[in-house]
Amino acid sequence: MGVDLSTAVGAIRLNNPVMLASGCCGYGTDMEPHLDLNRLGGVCLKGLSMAGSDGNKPPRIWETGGGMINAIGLQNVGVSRFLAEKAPKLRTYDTAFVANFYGHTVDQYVQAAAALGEEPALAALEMNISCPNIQEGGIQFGTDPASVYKVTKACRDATKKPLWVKLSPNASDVTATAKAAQDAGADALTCINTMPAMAIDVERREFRISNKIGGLSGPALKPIAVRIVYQVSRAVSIPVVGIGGIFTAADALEFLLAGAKAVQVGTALFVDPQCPYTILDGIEDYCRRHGFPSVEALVGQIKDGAPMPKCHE
Amino acid sequence: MGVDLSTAVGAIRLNNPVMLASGCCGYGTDMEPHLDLNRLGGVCLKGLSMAGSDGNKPPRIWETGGGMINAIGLQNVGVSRFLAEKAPKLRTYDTAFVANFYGHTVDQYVQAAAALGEEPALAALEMNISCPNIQEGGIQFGTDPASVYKVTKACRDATKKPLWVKLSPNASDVTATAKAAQDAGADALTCINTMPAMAIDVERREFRISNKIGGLSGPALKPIAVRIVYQVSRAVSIPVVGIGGIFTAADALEFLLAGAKAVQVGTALFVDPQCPYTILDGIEDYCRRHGFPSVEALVGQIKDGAPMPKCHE
Amino acid sequence: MGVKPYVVVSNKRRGPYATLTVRGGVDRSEPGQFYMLRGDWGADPMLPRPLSILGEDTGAGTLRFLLKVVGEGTRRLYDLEPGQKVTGLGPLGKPFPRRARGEGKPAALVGGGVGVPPLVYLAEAFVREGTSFTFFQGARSEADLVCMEELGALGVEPVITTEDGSVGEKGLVTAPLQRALDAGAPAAYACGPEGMLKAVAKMCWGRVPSHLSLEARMGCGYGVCLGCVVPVLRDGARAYERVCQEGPVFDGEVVLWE
Amino acid sequence: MGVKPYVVVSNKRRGPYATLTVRGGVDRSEPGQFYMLRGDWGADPMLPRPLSILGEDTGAGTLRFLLKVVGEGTRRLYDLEPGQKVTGLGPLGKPFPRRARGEGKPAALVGGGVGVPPLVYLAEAFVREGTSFTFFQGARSEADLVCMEELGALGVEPVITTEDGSVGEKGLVTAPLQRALDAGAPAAYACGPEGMLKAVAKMCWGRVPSHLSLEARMGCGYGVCLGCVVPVLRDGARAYERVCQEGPVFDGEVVLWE
Ligand SMILES: Cc1cc2nc3c(=O)[nH]c(=O)nc-3n(C[C@H](O)[C@H](O)[C@H](O)COP(=O)(O)OP(=O)(O)OC[C@H]3O[C@@H](n4cnc5c(N)ncnc54)[C@H](O)[C@@H]3O)c2cc1C
Ligand SMILES: Cc1cc2nc3c(=O)[nH]c(=O)nc-3n(C[C@H](O)[C@H](O)[C@H](O)COP(=O)(O)OP(=O)(O)OC[C@H]3O[C@@H](n4cnc5c(N)ncnc54)[C@H](O)[C@@H]3O)c2cc1C
Ligand SMILES: Cc1cc2nc3c(=O)[nH]c(=O)nc-3n(C[C@H](O)[C@H](O)[C@H](O)COP(=O)(O)O)c2cc1C
Ligand SMILES: Cc1cc2nc3c(=O)[nH]c(=O)nc-3n(C[C@H](O)[C@H](O)[C@H](O)COP(=O)(O)O)c2cc1C
Ligand code: FES
Ligand code: FES
Repeated sequence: MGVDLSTAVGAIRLNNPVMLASGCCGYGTDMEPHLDLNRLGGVCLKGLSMAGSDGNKPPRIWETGGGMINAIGLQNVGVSRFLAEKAPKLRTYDTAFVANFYGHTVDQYVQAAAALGEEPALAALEMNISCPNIQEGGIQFGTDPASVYKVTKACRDATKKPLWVKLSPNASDVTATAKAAQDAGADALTCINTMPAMAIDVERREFRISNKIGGLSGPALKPIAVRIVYQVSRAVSIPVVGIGGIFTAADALEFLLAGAKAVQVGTALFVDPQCPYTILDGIEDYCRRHGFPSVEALVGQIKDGAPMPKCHE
Repeated sequence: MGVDLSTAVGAIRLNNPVMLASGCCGYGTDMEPHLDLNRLGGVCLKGLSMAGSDGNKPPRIWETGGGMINAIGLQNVGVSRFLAEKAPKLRTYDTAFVANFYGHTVDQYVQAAAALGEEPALAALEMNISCPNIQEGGIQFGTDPASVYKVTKACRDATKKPLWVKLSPNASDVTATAKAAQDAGADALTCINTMPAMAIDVERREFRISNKIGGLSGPALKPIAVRIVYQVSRAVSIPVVGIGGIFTAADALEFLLAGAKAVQVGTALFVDPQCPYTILDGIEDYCRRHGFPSVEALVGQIKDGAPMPKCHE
Repeated sequence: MGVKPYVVVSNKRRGPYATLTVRGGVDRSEPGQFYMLRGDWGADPMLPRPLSILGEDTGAGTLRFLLKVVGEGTRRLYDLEPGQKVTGLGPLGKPFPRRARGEGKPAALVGGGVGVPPLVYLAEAFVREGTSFTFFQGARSEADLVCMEELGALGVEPVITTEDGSVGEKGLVTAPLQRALDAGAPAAYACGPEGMLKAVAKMCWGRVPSHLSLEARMGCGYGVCLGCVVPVLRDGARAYERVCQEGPVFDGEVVLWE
Repeated sequence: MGVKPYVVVSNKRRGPYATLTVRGGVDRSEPGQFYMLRGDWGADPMLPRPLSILGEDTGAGTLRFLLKVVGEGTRRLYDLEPGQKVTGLGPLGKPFPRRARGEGKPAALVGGGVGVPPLVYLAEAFVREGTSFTFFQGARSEADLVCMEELGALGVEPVITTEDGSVGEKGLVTAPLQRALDAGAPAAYACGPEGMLKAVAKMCWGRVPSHLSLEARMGCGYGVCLGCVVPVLRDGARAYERVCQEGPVFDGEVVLWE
């Protein structure tokens, strides 16, 4: 029996549920020597800003138990250079490219959304709201529902492209930021971004990365991400894209069963650039073994039973 | 050169900085066959509530990449049985016993604090605020500064014992809940409790633990915990006790250098009940090698340099 | 007691099963007790895994286990080669009570799959102590029969049932057990799949004591995490008890199957 | 290209150093390139580690590396036994440019510690291509000299300096290098500790090209994570470039030492 691997994320239909995560595949074509992008459901490009960014001083990464910390500092060539030099190369592919973008003010977000929204090579835009709002004393947009609503609404009005909001796990109640993004007109929610983390070189008494704090990714993050995908997909009606520590098909299936319509693979690409193939094959095999005619048929199919208790200890 | 291992956490001075974490050492004496409690700086006992609790249905635990999820459901014998049957046994030891307690209403917290506050065997009380407030629709006390202030203040007024507040990592801004606890009169802050997490058995399409959501602990949590200890210890003036994924002396030193005055060991006890010995020896050796006359001399001694940037990606 | 270091002496694999022998400090144990075992693979998997003692030689300082691969932890143990290091915490848990009433008639030892090892260890003690017993081993098929060599060495002729009839009586182990109980077996000692244990408890209920060794996912193995509890009836009330501490052996009449 | 499977042929250890030989699919590489290597230990450590190619035999399908234990990842590679599996991604990065000007005078190859292997590989190419060169190896002490066998097999007599004078000239490798430059060496190829690379760049500055192989902590090794950048001067402006992509070999005149 043939399995229908395609899955709809709002208005766009992906060829399959396996995407590459932003910041882990450069500008897409950087993966070329290692991966055939046309075999993927989609590719989220490195986070872009209007002005571009040199990024943080090295060292920028450190491996931790079950994961890694990165503080790249969102190094990117800037929206206009991206549109001039990178985007044209993407037009010939048969996969969904999603431009990840950010700003430090609502205006910067809006300008980036408007400019990127004109690029035909892009299937959707993904807002990275895990960034400090320099007009609000540097607290991250993503941690407060009100500012999530504000910045999402502003971008929504600035572009017709499908708009995905990438949530931060670092919020007291992620379902609140999720609802704020939905109310502001987001087409989908990506769950989740990295968790703020720190590592110290005790012998040198120095931070492992120059930025002191970086984002935790990898298997260590997975159980947190699955929990958030489960909570958010039940709190909103727009599609959720799952991400965090996905290395294997079983990992991806946890997210799909929890309620994600697609998944993104990030850190795992550093260990094996071709793991998306194995993940996709494993998902197809699972559908066959469990009698699911399509990937969409298994989304959210965890046996749920009783309503979820509150105390988690 | 002899190293002074003692460290003061507010009014009480611990013989050394290595404590056992709540929920990972039963009621203290449960560790007896494996560990000499008098060699420890302190012991945080299993979380107690006025009514006691049967805990959650099994399965209650699942191992994840670099950590584990638990949803014990705070099973405990209740405050009065604890005072009658367990506490008397603790009076003969030369270590600091700390009673961890919780409630589902402010009253329940206050009653527990008042009752436990009378027990001479206890050096301090540790409030677990990672619990749903059933009067506030079940959102956790620990995620909202206002309710942290309220419940801490109420307990503060109910007992003269040193009062430690154990913060939840699941807050948009932990420094805000930390300050709220300090303002309400907390003597110290324990950072941190587990992170809400989930794991799914994809073949059975069932949750790995019956409670669906449990708390993530172990090495996976460490970089998040170190970051929070660093942020909180710079945001408040009361002492911070560090906890999260400490398995080795190097792990413990990360917390001490980040600003913790003492550390707690939890999950690591499941792998080696005697690891607190190795951790303590390693800390003493480190002080010697680096010329620190005492443990207190190295607290917060990370080379800090520039003020911390905000963007962590 | 703290974890003790061991060295793998041998690890005989048969299909998904392996008989693992390790050498190190061995504190005298009783049948039914277990160890928390871990290889010195780095941090993953993190937690040690509980394994029942199949046998021990305090003189030679060796411990034997029989394990089956069900996940990552058991796969790592299965892959251990002679000379590699493991750490163990034990012996842990409450052993089988061994005062079988009615010495005359043989007691029934009922095991299936990875539930067989503790019963082999118990059989060894019964042989030594002159307590008569019959050993029942149920399996899906011949390939799932375990510890046959060890039983042979003890001179024990197990009564075998297989679901596919590939060897011994076709069907479930409960059939010959029923006949044994009818013939007056004074007690049953069982370890294996939950379905089997349930059946044994039911058959013995109100007639003879049944001693069941239960399994549960474990965190610590020594009573402090409360991760391994099972519901039991204690003083007329439902309560959770720790498989690692109050168990793994429970009286079949107190276990609540939920 | 994707990761390829390899099997450990041999792993010769000397103190903290090990010469690791693996067999598998070998795509022709150039001196200065590297592989991202990982054993099949479970999830920890997670990331592969970058190792320079010491040598390769495309016919036999073997790759050679020289590694030093500095942390968990290199310790695991150090502990690998013949027959064990490893995975590798490579060859990666830009090689040493090999058009040394002024063929007459010998070029200077300057290596220290784990910076020596890529230069041994380069020396092999120069020998094959008839490019004349002098090989300089600096070490703290005799015990830290590496790849001496490999150099011997190439018929290369390295100029050796040790800080403690235990063998060769006492002092830093920069002293004999200075003499070579004064004698008209047309270019320097260097890999080793940052201090050494800095000195080499300084000495060559404005005189002859210096080709430096840099190190940085790596996430992916193939250009997508931006974790390995170093600051360089490009078109008159400061910019971050990827050691794994624009490097590891950089022109000594563009590297900004911050
Ligand atoms: C007291 C006791 C004695 C035991 N004796 C033996 C023995 O002698 N030989 C033997 O092979 N096994 C024995 N077990 C079972 C063994 O401990 C588990 O199979 C093992 O822990 C699974 O770990 P894993 O990493 O391979 O599987 P995991 O990856 O942890 O899990 C894989 C599957 O195994 C299940 N599982 C996990 N832990 C347990 C557990 N403790 N009990 C049952 N199922 C589990 C999980 O639910 C999951 O479905 C015993 C268990 C207990 C509690
Ligand atoms: C292009 C390139 C080629 C290399 N070639 C070799 C080689 O041929 N032989 C060899 O032994 N080593 C080589 N290295 C260095 C080697 O990759 C590191 O020593 C290794 O990654 C450290 O990993 P670890 O887990 O052992 O140490 P970790 O636990 O990761 O770190 C331990 C210490 O090593 C430092 N470290 C971590 N990664 C690197 C790194 N990439 N470079 C330098 N220091 C690092 C850390 O800062 C830390 O202080 C090379 C590095 C690069 C970038
Ligand atoms: C090196 C690195 C760079 C990243 N850059 C970005 C980025 O530019 N924008 C973004 O939204 N997320 C970024 N992320 C976060 C990932 O997209 C992803 O949300 C996170 O890593 C969790 O997924 P993973 O565990 O599969 O890596 C980055 C992650 C890593 C490891
Ligand atoms: C099995 C288990 C039970 C726990 N029970 C409690 C508890 O009763 N009260 C509490 O405040 N924290 C409890 N915790 C959290 C720990 O005290 C600690 O904050 C957390 O596990 C992180 O530390 P670790 O990584 O060293 O385990 C429990 C943790 C575990 C693993
Ligand atoms: S396994 Fe921890 S209490 Fe039983
Ligand atoms: S290591 Fe990832 S870009 Fe260089």
